[in-house]
Amino acid sequence: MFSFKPDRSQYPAPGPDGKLQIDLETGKYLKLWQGPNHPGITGNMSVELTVCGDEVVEGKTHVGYLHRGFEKLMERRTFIQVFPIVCRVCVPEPDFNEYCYAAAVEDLAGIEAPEYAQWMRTLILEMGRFNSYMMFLGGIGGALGLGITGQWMTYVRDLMLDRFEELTGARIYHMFILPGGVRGHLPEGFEGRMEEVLDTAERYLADIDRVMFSNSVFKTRTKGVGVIDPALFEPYGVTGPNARAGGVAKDLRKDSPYLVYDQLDFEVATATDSDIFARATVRRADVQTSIDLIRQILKKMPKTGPAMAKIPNVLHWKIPRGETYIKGECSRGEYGYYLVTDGTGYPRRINVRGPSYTHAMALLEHLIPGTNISDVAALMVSLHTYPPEIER
Amino acid sequence: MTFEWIQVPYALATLFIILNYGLLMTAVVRKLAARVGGRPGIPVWQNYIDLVKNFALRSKINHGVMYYLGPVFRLSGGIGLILFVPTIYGSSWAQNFSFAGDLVLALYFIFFGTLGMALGAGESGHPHSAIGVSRGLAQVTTAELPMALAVYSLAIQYQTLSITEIVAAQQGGLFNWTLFTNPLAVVAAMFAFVGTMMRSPFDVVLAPQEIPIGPPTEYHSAYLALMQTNRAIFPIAKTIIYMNLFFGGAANWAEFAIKVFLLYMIPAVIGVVHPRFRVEQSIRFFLKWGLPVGILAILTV
Amino acid sequence: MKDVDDKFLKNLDRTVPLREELRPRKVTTPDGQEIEIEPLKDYFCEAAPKVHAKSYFPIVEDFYNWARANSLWILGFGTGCGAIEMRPLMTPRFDAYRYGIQWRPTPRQSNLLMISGYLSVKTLKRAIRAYEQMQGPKYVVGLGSCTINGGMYWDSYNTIKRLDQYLPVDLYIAGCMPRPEALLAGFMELKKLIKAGKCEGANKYAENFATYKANQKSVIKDWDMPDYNW
Amino acid sequence: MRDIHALLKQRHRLGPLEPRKGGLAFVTVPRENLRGLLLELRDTHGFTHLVLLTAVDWMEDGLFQLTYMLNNRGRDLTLGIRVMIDREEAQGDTIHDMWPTAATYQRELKEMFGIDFPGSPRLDEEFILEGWTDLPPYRRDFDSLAYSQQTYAERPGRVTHDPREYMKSKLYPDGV
Repeated sequence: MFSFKPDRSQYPAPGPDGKLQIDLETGKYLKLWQGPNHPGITGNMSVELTVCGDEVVEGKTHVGYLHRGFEKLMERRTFIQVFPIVCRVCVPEPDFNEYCYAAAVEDLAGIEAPEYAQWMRTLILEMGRFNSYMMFLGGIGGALGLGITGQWMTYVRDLMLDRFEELTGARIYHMFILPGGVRGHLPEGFEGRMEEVLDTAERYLADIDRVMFSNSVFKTRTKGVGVIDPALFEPYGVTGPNARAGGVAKDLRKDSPYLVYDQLDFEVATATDSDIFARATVRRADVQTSIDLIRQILKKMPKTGPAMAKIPNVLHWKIPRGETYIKGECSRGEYGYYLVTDGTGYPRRINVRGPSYTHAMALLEHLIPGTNISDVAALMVSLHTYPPEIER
Repeated sequence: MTFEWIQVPYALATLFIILNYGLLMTAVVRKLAARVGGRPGIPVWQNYIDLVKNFALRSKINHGVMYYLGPVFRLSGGIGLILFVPTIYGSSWAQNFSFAGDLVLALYFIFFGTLGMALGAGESGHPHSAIGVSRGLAQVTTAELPMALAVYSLAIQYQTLSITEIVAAQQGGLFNWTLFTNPLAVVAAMFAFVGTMMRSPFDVVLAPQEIPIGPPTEYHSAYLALMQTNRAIFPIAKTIIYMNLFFGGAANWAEFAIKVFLLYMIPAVIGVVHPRFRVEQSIRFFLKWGLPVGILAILTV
Repeated sequence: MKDVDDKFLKNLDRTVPLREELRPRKVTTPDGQEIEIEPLKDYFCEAAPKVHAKSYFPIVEDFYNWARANSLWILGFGTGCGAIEMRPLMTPRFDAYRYGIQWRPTPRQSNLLMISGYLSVKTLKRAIRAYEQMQGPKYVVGLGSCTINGGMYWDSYNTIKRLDQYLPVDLYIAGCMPRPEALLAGFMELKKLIKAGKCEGANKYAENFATYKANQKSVIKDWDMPDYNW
Repeated sequence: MRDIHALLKQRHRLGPLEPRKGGLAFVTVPRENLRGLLLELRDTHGFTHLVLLTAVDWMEDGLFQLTYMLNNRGRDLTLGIRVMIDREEAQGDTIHDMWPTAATYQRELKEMFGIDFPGSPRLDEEFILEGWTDLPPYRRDFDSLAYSQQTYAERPGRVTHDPREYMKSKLYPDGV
């Protein structure tokens, strides 16, 4: 009925080097900085937008506001001293760093973590994944002005953090998975209390279904917006839920089972549209998978057993020369640690492969041109990026 | 219309009551949103403290004359609206300065604040302000369209442009309200009401996630305090107009408080559970739903 | 503490040139006029902050301080990992709104800058800018051990070690990272300080402006601020 | 993995295959053959996913090792391709035309290691650091602690212990 198609003939033409010819002094374009201090940005990063009217013609991601030089600091620490700082690489889901680092060290040092530790690690990772998805579901509502989902989801996340606290003694940085195993056993009555949390979570998620996913305004805002062409998945290194939303059932938990995922029973959720709505629904389904997995793990895991394998004296721990790459499916995609040792007591090089690295940089810059300013925040949240793992 | 000096303190008293009522209502609405989220929320007197705090800030930065006048225009829009609208029907002192054609003036004042804000925010020079203002003007223009049509419809129905006379015509029972005598006009006007109360799904003007709170981005200290005062007065004043035109007005302060509260809660409740529209989506929404209903209301009178 | 390690000497020769778009130049306006612009002068205020006196009557100042303490508007700028514990503060479990603490998206309207964790040099520049945009009296709270003495990033080449060298800090909350309960306790402590009239950070900053600027410039080498970067 | 290695070994002058557990293997290739190898792996053998691109500084040997990690989802194979380049004239070949996302990695390598990738887009723009004037920080000869001590003011009172000595004194206070 009313069609508001933007007039694209006014757009800047790409020059010979493929870059857009934008002359700010013509007054036709406006530079907008979103971030780092901006409520619509996921964490501490910024997007430099060039807008023409309400349409964005160019977007550049700027990161580095959280750079601490982790990969350098790790080279200066012994293998056990690295362990407390790895979790700081990614704040909202720190456990994956601990697991990847521990598994990489175990791989190179030839240590096998005991079975109980394997189950425990899977439990911790699923709990962390649940927390991360809670942040996402709150964030995507918040980015579109539906603050209530953020309130509910953060509350549920707090409940899960209580269970983390009970298990590990810390709310955010758990430092529970260390090379050789895990730090402890399940406390008495943990299963019952976890079941209460999961029940509450399911109740709140049903509310989210009603308020967010069946809300017509939410659908209007998200359907058909920010579509990633599935042909771009490989060139841009898209993994995890972002790829699953485009119909590609990529999930390392199924494709390349690690820990005890081959003994667990779960389905990989996919969607077809590859837009913001599809990415949100895939994550909503994944939360359910996570809840089911936590229940299964608590039922199937051995009740007792050693939590730690025997590791050498950490003060004299030298690992022979070698290199390895350990990967896993975190809530955002493929998370991996590339560890190189040179036979001394210090790692030669550790490289963290965070999924946000490709999602927030090359992919986001590719997706932003042509969107509305209003959609930039939702688009960024829907890619589920955490800046600390980009710059480390 | 005769003018008597006693009207001045009377009008100021009305203004004072409405200011306090508005400050409390704003807090109540925020408490409502907090309760839906499961929080206790701010104390109800928080707005007063915020006002005092903002007036008490020591430093202020001025970006120019219009920057200074922006909040002043905005506030005069709110106060002007109150002064020319009869608040309590039949009361000798809460009539304010209402006169035969006050409906037209009221419609003008509804728009006046937005225009003043546009000038002020433009002078502040912040790109987010400029974007917010252009969004705001575009959306308010289309959102007020159904309201204007509904007012025409009422003018035809009651053969007057005086709010007092429209209220008088609605007295004598529930079914004399415009709500029942001209329901289409009420529906059209309610579109405008929800659309201009700055709550979701039509709060793209402020949209913190896109353009950090839009037009007032650069406003601070006493300037912001002026705008906060207006944020308390203006929605109540607007609600009074709607109450007078469509819901039978109020014969005493208790009836006023209840009716305004209920009307005020409509956009608040809708806002809690909805995300926001993009600006062109909300424009489309008003043109698609509000405009035809408004035209129908005129045709069926 | 170890002595300074002088086997490695940092490079002092190179300086960062001013970015091209910030150099003075001639431009043609859309209507064909040719004007000279000097972005750093035109876009930024060069005036140093002023010391603002307290109210003349102590009772008025006490009343104002009471209002300031009960209406703390926090700038929602998550500078480090501590930002993740700010969100539970706004939500049901630890609702900080009931103490009059609110989040504002723009620095102009906020009074409290939370430095939530370590500050890399790049963020420090933005934090300083945000702080200078805020209106006095304004307060700074440093969160976590990394703002106090570097914490676990004591040997990092990109994070500062002492926040109070660069901004006037009113309160530190220790921990890595501080729990929400600790944050709430910190806010209560800050309120007490404000009510007692001890939080004069803005005036302190204005009085020692030269020192603060020298400290900031010794760390931030790329000292041109992009416009509207906050 | 062995079949692919055997197939490509002669043509691309591959080094010996170093398998690790779980479908992961590493192989060394001369710089001239890198592009052809990557293209063939991507187009013919299903290694379509560029997992990461990073560098390792072997300062003692005067070499940088560039690691291109490729993944074949269908067969669950991960191949790490090592390219040794000279540390003095550090220069690699850009692969941003094969994987656009590689441009980001190359920007990071340029900034953090000082490895040049001629032709890569926005290579000289600042990526993570801002106004950095010193050596590229990830090089081994850049001393992070010394730089930090010389640049940032420290709060007095911080004590650093050698972990070995400290533990000994805690565990055996009598000096046994």
